[in-house]
Order: sequence, then C-alpha cells, then structure tokens
Amino acid sequence: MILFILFSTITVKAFDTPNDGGGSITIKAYNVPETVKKALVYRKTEGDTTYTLAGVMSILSYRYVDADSTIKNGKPYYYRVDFYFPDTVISVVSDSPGIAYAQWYDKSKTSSLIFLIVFSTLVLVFIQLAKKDPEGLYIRKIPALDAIDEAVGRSTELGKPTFFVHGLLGITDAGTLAALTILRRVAKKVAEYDTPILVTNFDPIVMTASQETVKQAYTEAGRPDAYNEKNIIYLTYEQFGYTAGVDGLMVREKPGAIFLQGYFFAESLILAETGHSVGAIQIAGTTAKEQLPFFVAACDYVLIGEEMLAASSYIGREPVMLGSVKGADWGKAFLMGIIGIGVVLGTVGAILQSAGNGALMNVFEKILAFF
Amino acid sequence: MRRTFPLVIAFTMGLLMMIQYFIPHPISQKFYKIMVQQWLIIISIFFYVFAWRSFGLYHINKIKRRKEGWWASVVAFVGVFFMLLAGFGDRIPGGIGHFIYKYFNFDDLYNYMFAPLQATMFSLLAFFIASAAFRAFKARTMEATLLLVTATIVMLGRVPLGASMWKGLPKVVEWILMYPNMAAQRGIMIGVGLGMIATSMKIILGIERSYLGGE
Amino acid sequence: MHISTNPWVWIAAILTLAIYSFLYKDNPFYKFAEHLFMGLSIGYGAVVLWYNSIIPRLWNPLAHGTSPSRFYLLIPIAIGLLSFGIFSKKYSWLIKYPLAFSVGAYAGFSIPVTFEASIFEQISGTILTKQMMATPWLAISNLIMFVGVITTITYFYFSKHHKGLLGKSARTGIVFLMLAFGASFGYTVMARISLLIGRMQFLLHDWLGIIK
Amino acid sequence: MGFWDRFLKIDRRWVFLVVWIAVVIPLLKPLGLPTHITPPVKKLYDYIDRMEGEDKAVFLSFDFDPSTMPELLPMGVAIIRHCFAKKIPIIVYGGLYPQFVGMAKMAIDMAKTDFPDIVYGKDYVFLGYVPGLSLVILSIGESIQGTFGNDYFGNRLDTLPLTMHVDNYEKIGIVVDLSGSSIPASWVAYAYQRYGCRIGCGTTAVSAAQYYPYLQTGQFVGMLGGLKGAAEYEELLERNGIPTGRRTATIGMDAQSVVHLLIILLIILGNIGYFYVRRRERRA
Repeated sequence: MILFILFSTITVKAFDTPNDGGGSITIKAYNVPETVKKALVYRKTEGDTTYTLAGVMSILSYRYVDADSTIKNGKPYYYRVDFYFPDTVISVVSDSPGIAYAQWYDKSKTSSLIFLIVFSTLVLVFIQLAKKDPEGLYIRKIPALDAIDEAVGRSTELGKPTFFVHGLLGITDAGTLAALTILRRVAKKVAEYDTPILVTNFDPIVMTASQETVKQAYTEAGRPDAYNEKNIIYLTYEQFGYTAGVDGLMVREKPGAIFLQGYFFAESLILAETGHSVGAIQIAGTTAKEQLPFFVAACDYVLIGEEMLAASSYIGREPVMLGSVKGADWGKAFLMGIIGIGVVLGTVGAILQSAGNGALMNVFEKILAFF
Repeated sequence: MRRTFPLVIAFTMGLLMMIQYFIPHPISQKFYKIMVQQWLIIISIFFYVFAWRSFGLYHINKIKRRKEGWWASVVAFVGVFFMLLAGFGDRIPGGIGHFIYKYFNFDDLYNYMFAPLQATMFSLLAFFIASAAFRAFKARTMEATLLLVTATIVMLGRVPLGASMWKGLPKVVEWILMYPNMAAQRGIMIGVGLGMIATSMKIILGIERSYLGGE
Repeated sequence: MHISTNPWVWIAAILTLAIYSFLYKDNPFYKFAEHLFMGLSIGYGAVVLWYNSIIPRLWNPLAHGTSPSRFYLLIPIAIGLLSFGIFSKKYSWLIKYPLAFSVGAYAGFSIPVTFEASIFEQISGTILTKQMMATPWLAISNLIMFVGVITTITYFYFSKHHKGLLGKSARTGIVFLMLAFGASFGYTVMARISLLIGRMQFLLHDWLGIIK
Repeated sequence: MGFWDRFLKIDRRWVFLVVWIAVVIPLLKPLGLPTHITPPVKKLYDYIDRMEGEDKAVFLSFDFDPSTMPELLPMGVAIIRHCFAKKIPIIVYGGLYPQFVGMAKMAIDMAKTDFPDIVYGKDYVFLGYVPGLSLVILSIGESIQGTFGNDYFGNRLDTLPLTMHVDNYEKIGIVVDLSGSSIPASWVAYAYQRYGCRIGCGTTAVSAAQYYPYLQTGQFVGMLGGLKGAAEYEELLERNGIPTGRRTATIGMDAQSVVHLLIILLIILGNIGYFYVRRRERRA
C-alpha cells in the first residue's frame, strides 16, 4: 500500500516540443523513483482504441521526444507511460493530450541573435566612423605580411620562381578569401620584379578566382602582357594527390619563395618540410588550429589564425577594412568582458554560497543557462 | 548587371540563409534543405568542368611540347582512363563489361592503387615530423624553449615508458592538454570565429569582393 | 616467408615503395606514382560525382521524378551554366552570378553557425561553474584557463599598439600559444607513426610475408 | 668543423633512415614493453566480460576505412576474440558507409582462426551495408530483421538462431562503435538517448580527446583510444587466458614507443649541439 502511494505520485506531461518545426511532442515524467528499470511510452490519437508503442523513455532524463512520422500538427495525442519496477509495472497516463505546432522563432537561439546584433552593430558603426574619419586608424604590425616583399625579392635575386600553394577549402571559406588577397599582393610584387610565379589549386572555383586575381595584379603593376594563365594550375581534388603533386613541383622547380596559404589538413607538414628542403623561404598562413604547430616548426613566417583574416585590411589599408577590424576588436573586448564578469560572478557566488548565501549563485546560473 | 546585380544576389542569399537559422518552421527548414542539399551542390558540379579542363590542358600542353618528363603526363591520363574504365565500363552489357569487372574492378583499383598511394603519402608525415622536430626544436628563444619542452613532455607522457619513469607523467600531460593547451585553442577559435563572421558580413554587405575577381 | 602471389598486392607494394623513394630524392619512380595518383584521383572523383551527385540529384528527379517541384532544379542548373561564360571573353562576367549566389549563401549560413560553434561553446566553457571550482586545484586550473583565453585573444587585438598592459597580455598570450603548439605537436606524433606502422605491416606482412 | 657542427647540419635523410629502422625492428622482433591498463579500457572490457552467460548480444560496428585501419582494426579483432572465447553472442556490423564493410570482414577472418568451435549464425552474425546512415541506427531499435533482411552472405536473418532471438536493442547488451569520425556521437544520440542501449567506443588517438566528455557523463561505458587502447585490450585478453593471436597493436605500440623516444633523443641531442656551438662561437 505504501509502495502504491509512492508510485502514484508519478505524473506524466505531454506538450509540444518547443522551438521546432512541428511534428513532435515531448513527454516528460516527474517524481519517478530511482528503482525504475525501464519506461516505455505508448501513444493514442482520436479514433484509436488502443495505445501503440512509441518508444523507450530515457531513465536518466525521464524525457522522450516523440517525432514519429505519423504525428500531425494541431491534432491531440494521448500518451501512457509504463514504468517497469523490479516487481511490478505501473502505467501512468498524461494529464492532457499533447498537440504539436510549428514555431516561427526559435527561442533557444535568442542569445545568438543578441550577439549577432551587438557584433554587427559594432562592425557597421566602426566602418561608418572610419569612412568619416580615415585619420588615426591603426593596425598592429604583422611580420609575416611585411615579409612578402622580402621573400619575393630574395627569390628574384636567386633567379628562382615563386610558389603560391592554396589550401584545401573552397571559395566559401574566409581563409581562402584572405589567401586571394595575399595572392594579389604576391602577384603584384612578382609582376614588378618580373619573375615567374606558379599558383597551385585544389579547388576549381578558387583556381578561376586566382586567375582573375593574378591578372588584376599584373594589370595594376602595369604589366598586363606578362600575365600567363598557364601559371595558375589545377592539380587534383584529392588531398594526398594534391600533396604528391605540389611536392613533385617543389623539388623539380626549386622555388625561392613558397606561400602556403589557406585551410590545410594533415598535409601541412609534408608540404612545409619539402619546401624547406629545397631551400625556399616559406610564409604560411592558416586558420586550421591543428596545423599551426607544424607551420610554426617548419616555416619562416606564419600567419596565425585571425592574423590571416586581417590580411585584407593590413595589405589594402582601406579605411572601410580597417574600420571592420576595429569593430571586430571591440567585439573581442565585449566577449572578454562577458567572460570576465562570468568569472567574477561565479567566483564570488561560490564563495558566498559556501558562506550560506546562494542568491548570487542563482543569478549566475541563470546567466549561464542563457548560453 | 555586371557589377551591382551579383552583389545584390550575394546580399539576398546571405540574409536569407542567416535568418533561416532562427526559424524552425517547416517552410524555413525546407528552404535550407533545398539550398544546401540541392542547389548549392548542383551549382558546384559545374565547376568540376573547369577542374577537368585545366587538368587536361596542363598535361596536354606538356605532352605536345615534349617538355621534360612529358611521359609522366601520359601516366596521369592513363590513371584517369583506368578509373573511368573501371567506374563506368562494367556497366557495358556482355563480355566486355564482364572482362572489365573482372580485370579492372573499381574496388580493386581503389583498394590496391588509390588507397595505398593515399595511405603512403599520408604516412610520410612520420618521417617529416621527426626531421622537423630535430631541425626546428632548438631553445633559441623563450618561446621556442616552451614549445620544445611541452612537445617533449607530451610525447614522453604518451608512451608506456614515460609512465614507468614517473607515475604522475600521464596526469601532467592530461593537465597540459586540458588547461593551458585548451585555453590557447579557445583563444584562437574565438579570434578566427570573429574574423570569419566579420568577413562574412563584409561579403553580404558587398565590401569584400575579392572572390568576384577583378572589378 | 610467404611472398604474396596476388598481383594486386604487388602493384600496391610497388606503388608504396615508389612514394617512399621520394624520401631519398626525386626520381622517375616517384614521378610515375605521383602522376598516376593525380590521374586516378581525377577519374575517381568523376565516377563518384556521377554516381553520388549527378544521378541521384539531377538525373533521377528530372528523368524519373513525378513531383512538379522537380522543375525547380532547372534554376540551379541555369545558374551553374552561367559559369561557362568564362570560356568567352565577352561573357566572362557571367561567372559572377554563380559565385555571388554560392559565396553569399555560405556567408549568411556561416555567421550564426560560427557564433554557436566557435564562440558560444568556447565562452560557456571558459566561464567558471560550481563544478569547475569543486576543489582548489580545479579552481586554479580553471583560472589558468581563463587567463590563457583572455591573453590569447589580446594577442589577436589588431587596432591598438601592443604596449603597456595590452602588450604584457599579448606576450602572455604568445606563451600560451607556444605551449599549445608544443602540446598538439607532441600529441599528434603518435597518430602519424601509426600510419607508418600500418604501411610497414602491409609491406612486411601482406606483401613479403616476413612477419606473421 | 667539429662533430656537433656536422651533427647539426646532418642530411635529414639520415633522420628518415633512423625513423625507418626504429619502426621496422620492433615489427620484426617485438620488444614486449609493458602495457599499463587505463580505466576507460578496463571498464569496457569488464562490461563485455560480465555479459558472459546472459542472453544478450554485443553489437560491434566497424565505422572506419583503410586510413585509420592501423589503429582501429586491432580493436575490432580483440573484441571479437573476447566474445568468441567467452561465447558471448556477437553481431558484427559492416558500418554505416559501404566502404567500411571490408574492415569488418578482415577482422572476423583474423579472429576466427583460433576458435574452431564457433558456429556462424549461432555465435556470431555478420551484417552488411544498408543505406540510411543514422536512420539505420534508429531502425535497429525497431527490428534488425526489418532493417537488414539478409546477412552479409545473403542468408535470411529470420533463419539464423542468433538474429531470430536478438532483433533490437532490447537484447543488445552493448553497441561498440569503432570510428575515428563523429559516428560514435550518432550512436549515442540515437541508440542510447532514444532506446537506452549502452554504447562503447573505440577511436583514434587524435579523436580520443574529443570523446572524453562522453566518458565522463557516462554516455560511453568505456573507450579504447588509439593503438594504446587496443594494446591494453590485447593485454587484458592475455591476462585472462584468451588467445590473442599476433598482438598487432602491442607490437605497433613497441614501434611507437621507440619512435617517440627517438624523436625526444633527437631533440635533446640537437639542443646539446646547438648550445655547444653557440657557446664556442660566443667565446670566439
């Protein structure tokens, strides 16, 4: 009898799964004793006489999301959950039917939206400010970008070609766009010094864009006649096939300067070590954090992560671009502020809590849940 | 038409794809599915033609001009031919298809030519990692010293011998990976993340146009 | 010793050795393997593209589909075809349309996704929670993490001169960066050696049969 | 030019040669370095071991291709051997992608030679590829017969004693997924969160770090990380008197240890040379 009272306190609620496109109902059980071994969820809708098995409820979260393909929006569904105990089975029916709806706004993503608005406002405001007042815009030194001219110059002195090796991601990657900006600078220098350049590509679209970029750079340098489309070559779209091809070209052409720019994977070190072995001065740049250690070890200069993305602002020094860098920096300050506040609140809250006052900790946890 | 309209397209598509993320409604999900799983992939298929054209021109040029090592370009074409033969030829009805299936089996070509080449190229890393460590890991500056000392400790902690030298070593390695290493990784990721968002915004707003080539 | 009698294994072994010969110096064997590899991968990509993309995404729905919405597929086909304009001098600008379409769409798509994956996740992992301060040691470790994240971010601060407090912070950031680079380098060595061991087992076991 | 000057400028091909020797010698003549057992491996081993005599099956999924084979295949072989020795029914699944199935077949062939009394259909069943990716994981929750129909060899599953009895996660004691990708997370999301089936994981050394949180939250019963994890499992088999065959992972671990130490030695010698030369140059 006592057992029965204990079991009878279990309640089951069925409700529309929040923040989704409909077609799904969440079933949640409350006050479930820990002795429960298994819980099965059954479903019934208007017109059905019996319940049919919907699935197994997790006995860790006591939650089950019923996203069966038969569930229609706006129609009531009734649920029964059978709780299996070592010696008995208890069936509990949900107090009210669950009805699925499609939502137009995902509340769980509010935090993203707020940050998005804050960040884009910052960037836009600073771009506008930079347009109005281009004086006084500053960007810190990035040695790897300053070294471009030196590398191409040295290569020219040695009478060797310059290599530009693209990474493996397509034109939709921000790093690839940065690589194109760097390529433009490299190609301009190459055109001025009148030395050969070879650009290797993994992605066909990037190849097309590279051709345009190099052509443009030659025109800017006043030598459009010297541009040769055949110097921007496509190798293959297979990671290690590309590696084999670039390595082969490196040892045969013996470039004096090599630029490894873009998103690389495991091949990073194979390329960089081969490049080093032919005695080239190497400038690498990638946003792939896993590959940075290898470039740092094997190359002369490395653009680390965001340094690469700042290249277009650094090289061009256009006010609009510099403004966006400034805006992004303020975004960083904003994020650091949040981390800082979080750490202070968390620490003070934990200290107060151990002294018996949990109020601040509650506030902190609310903030944490927001993320 | 030539300059402005592409920027309008980029702006519209960017905005739609961004907003779509916040709307769980089926209409928005369907839009996302059609874009990502169909349209963008279909558009990208056409660019393969450029890849093939460029590959072909490069090697044909070498063969035509009898440039040094032009025979290797012939080998490249043979590779393409083998794969195409194995991939499509076995559908030819009758004896030819059967012959191709038996002697130019696509799976065999993949398993005994393509995959070993891939794996061997990948495994070159084991040699290069050693030569790079030997050459570059010198205690020239404070930063370089930090780099080489951490690398050495982590390497030692990953082999049984390290643990038998000092029982606490695997724990130290785990701590380095979990805290100072993770901290820098996070810093890099946040920086790159913000930089990428800024770049994407510049694309949508038409400020970043390098992908469209010359103006 | 049981040398393999399977000709395919011999082919694989010879190609493996041809690639390794590159470690000594560039030679015709490597050049052969390299070009064969590039050719095979171009062919392989074409076959995969045909069976995995063109047939299921274009051919099947257009030729055998019944739903009227299949004709919408003609729109991306048309956009894609514009890129062929590059073959003529006069219409080469047409390629800007497919580029703008794809790059714009990915840019919009990546903004919120990057927020979630590389910013929110990382920040919520850095803000201290009760569990992260359960013991004094954990608390200190997590404070180090906090300092590391902040100083690394300041290294990527571009619009201010790196001097004073910012300079000190950025230099601390470099310390963390170097620690991390060292750690990932040491950590990756193991996996790379596994690959070499795999190839050696193939040569010594599958091909030459020297080891059981 | 002194010894250290020459040593510092040594042709890197000597380094390659030493690395090559360091890998090949342990393969030819195993050193038998000791293996320490770590908790994640022990947990997985014990969990499977305790299933002996129960009427539940192990479901082993091979979700990897030749590129990660050196690390993951020995895990598969060791787990199959464990089940064969303890007569724990095992369903070997060729993985969610078609190119994975060859790995599973290789593992079965390598394991079964030492267990002549094992009967196909009763003690183990081999399932091939069916399209559907994560839908397959969900569909197994309803019915294995319904999902696959036939086994890899074309036998109807409702004719095999093992699959007549084991038809969904109810009768599966644990799913062990071997993969260097994100597939183990899919098994957790669908088989564990939805059907409550316990999951174990074998993954590459590089991916192991990203799966530690799953271990902490209990979403994984246990985990084998890289060649080291596989070697530990082989060691546990050996300690419990289960025939291990050629201990590929343990031998590989020997080679790995030697190369690690070699690289460390190279770094140390390189620095000694560097400091020696620098000091001499400063004096001069």
